[in-house]
Amino acid sequence: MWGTLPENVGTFQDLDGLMEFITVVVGLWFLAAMAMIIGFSLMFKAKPGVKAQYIAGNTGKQVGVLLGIVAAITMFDFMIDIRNVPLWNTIKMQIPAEGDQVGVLAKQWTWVFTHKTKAGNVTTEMFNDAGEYSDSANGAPKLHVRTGTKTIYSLNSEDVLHSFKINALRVTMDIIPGRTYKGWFEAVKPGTYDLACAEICGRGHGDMAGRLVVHTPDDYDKWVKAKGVTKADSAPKGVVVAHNAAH
Amino acid sequence: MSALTNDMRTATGVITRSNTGIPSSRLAMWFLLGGEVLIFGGLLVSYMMGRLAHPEWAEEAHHTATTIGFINAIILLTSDLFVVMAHADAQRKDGASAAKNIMITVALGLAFLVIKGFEYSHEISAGLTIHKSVFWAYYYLITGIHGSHIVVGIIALTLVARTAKRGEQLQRVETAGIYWHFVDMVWLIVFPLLYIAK
Amino acid sequence: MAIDAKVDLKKARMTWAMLVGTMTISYLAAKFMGHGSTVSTVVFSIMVVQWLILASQFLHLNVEPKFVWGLWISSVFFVAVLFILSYFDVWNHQGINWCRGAADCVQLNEPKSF
Amino acid sequence: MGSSHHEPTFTEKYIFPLDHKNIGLQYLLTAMFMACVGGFLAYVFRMKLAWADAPVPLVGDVDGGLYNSMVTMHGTVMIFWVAMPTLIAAFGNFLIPLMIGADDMAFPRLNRLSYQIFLLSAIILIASFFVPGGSASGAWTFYPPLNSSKIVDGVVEMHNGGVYWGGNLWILAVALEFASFLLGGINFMTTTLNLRTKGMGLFQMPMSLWMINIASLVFALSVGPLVAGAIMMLSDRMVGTGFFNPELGGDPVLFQHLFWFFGHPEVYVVLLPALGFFADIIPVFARKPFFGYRIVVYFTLFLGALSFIVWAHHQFQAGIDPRMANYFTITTIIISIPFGVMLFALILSLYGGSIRFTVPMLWAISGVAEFLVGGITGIHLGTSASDIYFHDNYFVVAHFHYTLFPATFFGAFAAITFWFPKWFGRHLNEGLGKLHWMLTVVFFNGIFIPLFITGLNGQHRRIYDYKAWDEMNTPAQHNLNVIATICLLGLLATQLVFLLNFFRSWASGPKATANPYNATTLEWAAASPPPHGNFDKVLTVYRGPHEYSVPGAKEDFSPQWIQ
Repeated sequence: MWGTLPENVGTFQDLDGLMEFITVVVGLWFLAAMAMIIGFSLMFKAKPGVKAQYIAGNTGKQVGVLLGIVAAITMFDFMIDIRNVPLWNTIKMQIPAEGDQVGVLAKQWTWVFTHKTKAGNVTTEMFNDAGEYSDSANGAPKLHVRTGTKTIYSLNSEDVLHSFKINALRVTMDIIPGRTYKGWFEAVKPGTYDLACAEICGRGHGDMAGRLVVHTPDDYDKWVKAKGVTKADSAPKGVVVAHNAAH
Repeated sequence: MSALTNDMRTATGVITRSNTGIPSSRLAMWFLLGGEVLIFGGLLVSYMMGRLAHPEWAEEAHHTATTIGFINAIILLTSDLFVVMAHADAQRKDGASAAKNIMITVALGLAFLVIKGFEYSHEISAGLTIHKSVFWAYYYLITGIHGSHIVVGIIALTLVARTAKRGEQLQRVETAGIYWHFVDMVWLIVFPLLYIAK
Repeated sequence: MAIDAKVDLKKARMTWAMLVGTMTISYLAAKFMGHGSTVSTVVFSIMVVQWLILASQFLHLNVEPKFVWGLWISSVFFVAVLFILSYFDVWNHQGINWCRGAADCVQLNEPKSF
Repeated sequence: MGSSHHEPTFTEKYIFPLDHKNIGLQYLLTAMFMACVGGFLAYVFRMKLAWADAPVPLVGDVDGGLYNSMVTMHGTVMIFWVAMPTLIAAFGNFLIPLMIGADDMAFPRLNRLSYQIFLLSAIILIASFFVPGGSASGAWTFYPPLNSSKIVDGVVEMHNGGVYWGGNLWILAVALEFASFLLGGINFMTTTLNLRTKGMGLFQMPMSLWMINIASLVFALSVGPLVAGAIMMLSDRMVGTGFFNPELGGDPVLFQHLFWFFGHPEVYVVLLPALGFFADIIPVFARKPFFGYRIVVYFTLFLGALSFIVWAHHQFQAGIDPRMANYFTITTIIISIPFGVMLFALILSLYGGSIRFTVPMLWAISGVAEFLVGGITGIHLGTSASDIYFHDNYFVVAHFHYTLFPATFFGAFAAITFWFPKWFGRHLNEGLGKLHWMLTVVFFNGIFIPLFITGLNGQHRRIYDYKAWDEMNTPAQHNLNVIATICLLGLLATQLVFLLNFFRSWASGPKATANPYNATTLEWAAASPPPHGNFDKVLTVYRGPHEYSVPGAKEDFSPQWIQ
């Protein structure tokens, strides 16, 4: 796919395969149709003395050509869907029984991530204790996960629609206020990846940046020990995130 | 000036040429009511989905006055009868008596609105306002929009009665009558939904 | 294909009587037999009958060209499509991967295994 | 029957016209003005996207709220106030009576009233820019609770005090626009069904009439639930009821379903007339009949019915039940069948023709080709699993511009350049027409192919400045956005070429005869421009609409109205 999809660091690798398969199928049909358009336009340019042929597409054979092309396209589309349904079911329907629990709370223009760890709940968010608001890259709240175990996230919103989107993991799920949505992913490659709100949620929709930090398992335990000990689970505000001038 | 005019003379007055066998005014009314079915349909479907998902709304619904709803239903059905009589008069080219029947229909429509007004004031004074719960929001919205269609019907029928009294444009009597029957059909479903399914 | 179907007043009065009669039946049924689901289904089926009577007699759809029935049936069908296809998501208290208030799902609770 | 038979005075002719041709002209000119408004809005947010830190010339600083309102109003204006009036109302009004041999619409006064309601809705929409709090800025889909109980900056609660008029006027304007197109659509369908001249059965009608009428019927039958949703939304905003407010027991997903139940048929309502114009223009310049007239008509009726069961593919990731997504993916694939039939019928209509590349033909062929790109990228989004990545990112934006832009602008330009001689009695300048076509095609692709690539890279929608994301803040994304913005400036400039050509030719273009293209449909039997009352004699239709190069006929075209 022109090599432009960002690297997929999660376990949903088949999604990339599906998208490339669609592009190949659809690209073939596009080239065929364009070849017909350009070909017919050039082949049948008006030449003096040559009359047009009276083809009104009302005979069985002519209509057969048209319906044949469309039947072939539809057959390819159903092949795409046959690959699509199992993927969709595993991602959206089969939520694994055990895995790291993460609570994602979206509110008008920030994220609050609550990690359920051995040392209790660790919350990371963008507002610091003074309630000031920051939007710069390093101020973005971070969601900490580890490789090798599935992460089960539950999505809540305080006010309006938001959407939990991590491009690197191919994860997108809208968050509806009043409902708690559950989803899962499993990260494979350690690193820091972008996390964004994909549903318009007002003036600060462009400031709702977040980061997904993928640790190796022991690195994750170090993080939990460092954060877990100092911030007991009862404290509502966990890691103090450095902040910049208010927006 | 085109030789072929769109007009064609029929029993109740001048109507446009009609390939489908339905005069254009009535055909347009059928299309308009098709759209109206969807408007009321969208509203009532949202309400029904709400009722099925919220058993607690049934308690709220206990406070709706079934008897008043029933009386209003009878009023509307009777007004339908007079509209049909007006249409019969129009077909006999008797504009005056058609106008009389229409004015009876208008009177019954106004009676419906007056009763509805009392019902509203009684409910609001009993604290069942639109803010009380989403059920009451739907109740006021559904009966309000139905009521506004009754008002539009009353205005239309009054205008039709004025021209019918002079014996002109008699085909309007039937078209306005069809609109009035539709508004009554809407009440036929609103009544059970709000007043009986408790 | 009647441009102007002749209105038969006797039949109109009979239709009126039937409509008022059925309406009274549903009212009395609701009044005295409570508002359970059986009464509701009875009343709604009466309503459908009332619709058909009113449409065929007062709107004289019985003599109108068939495509007007088609228009109305398709508009009611589209309303039913809206109901059926959006009923599963709207207002419900929970679904496969979501739940609603605190009662149904504790924040960060153990997810139900599937 | 209303159409006064004396020669109409100036006001009757131009200010309050009853004649369907002048009402169509009013719709066309209003839509052209609104297209300029929509284009200006696109200019503002594209400049902000390309150079996020610099203030936008002519506008100054653009923050999140202003950016969102520009994006919201661009979507609203372009769909409801440019696409629908041009394709359905302007050409519906002009073509329907002429193509069926009638002297005017069935209800001229209702026709005039629906334009006046439309004009009022346009004025209210423009006014909503200048009310305190600015215009609506919660996306043209107007999802609650952002648009129903929370103001965009989440500070001022809506219903207790800070009434936010931008959104209210938006709902009012859209509701009036719906009323205008409901009345207009009813007028079109009644006229087409009842006023056809002798000999014109439903299958002797040109394809444009089929498409405009199916679009009007689909619109009339799909707009209802959204009108109910808009009334519920208005009462949520102004009275504080809880239909969509989760805090008061409401459910936001309900509005999404009511909106998209209307939303998806709406995009076919916008598209079908354009395909109808292409289907009527290609035979004229290929001098051969349209390929598979009956098959395309049946499949379009099938499409109209299908468009009502497809809507939730807009909501795959929006929290609907995942099992429903599997169902809607299948219906989305089924609905691509009628499109395959219509597009390949248009392509096969070129086969065996003797094609002259006049400006309308260029617009028609390139319109079909560009729409093809939009159609094929729909499969990426219609397949639920692949939509996970593409949901709400620029791939979606590029997809729907490749479907809406060819339908709205290629369709409208094809129709304007084709029927201009008939409508105004003068010819457009061929050279300017070809220049305008070439530049528009180049710049249109120049905007949206880069957006496809930024979408593949993962750029999310409706975000005014990507500083906060490392993956989006790369030079590659920045350059692609700059290219798209520069091409947009080029596209806007090219439209001046069209406006110049349009108004200059209207004033002083070379005179046109009654049938300059030797076409066969009924409108070419009237004079150019057709007088009040259109035809001077009763027309009888003897054959189908596209009878070109009939074997054994003297001329290579046999008009419908000649024995």
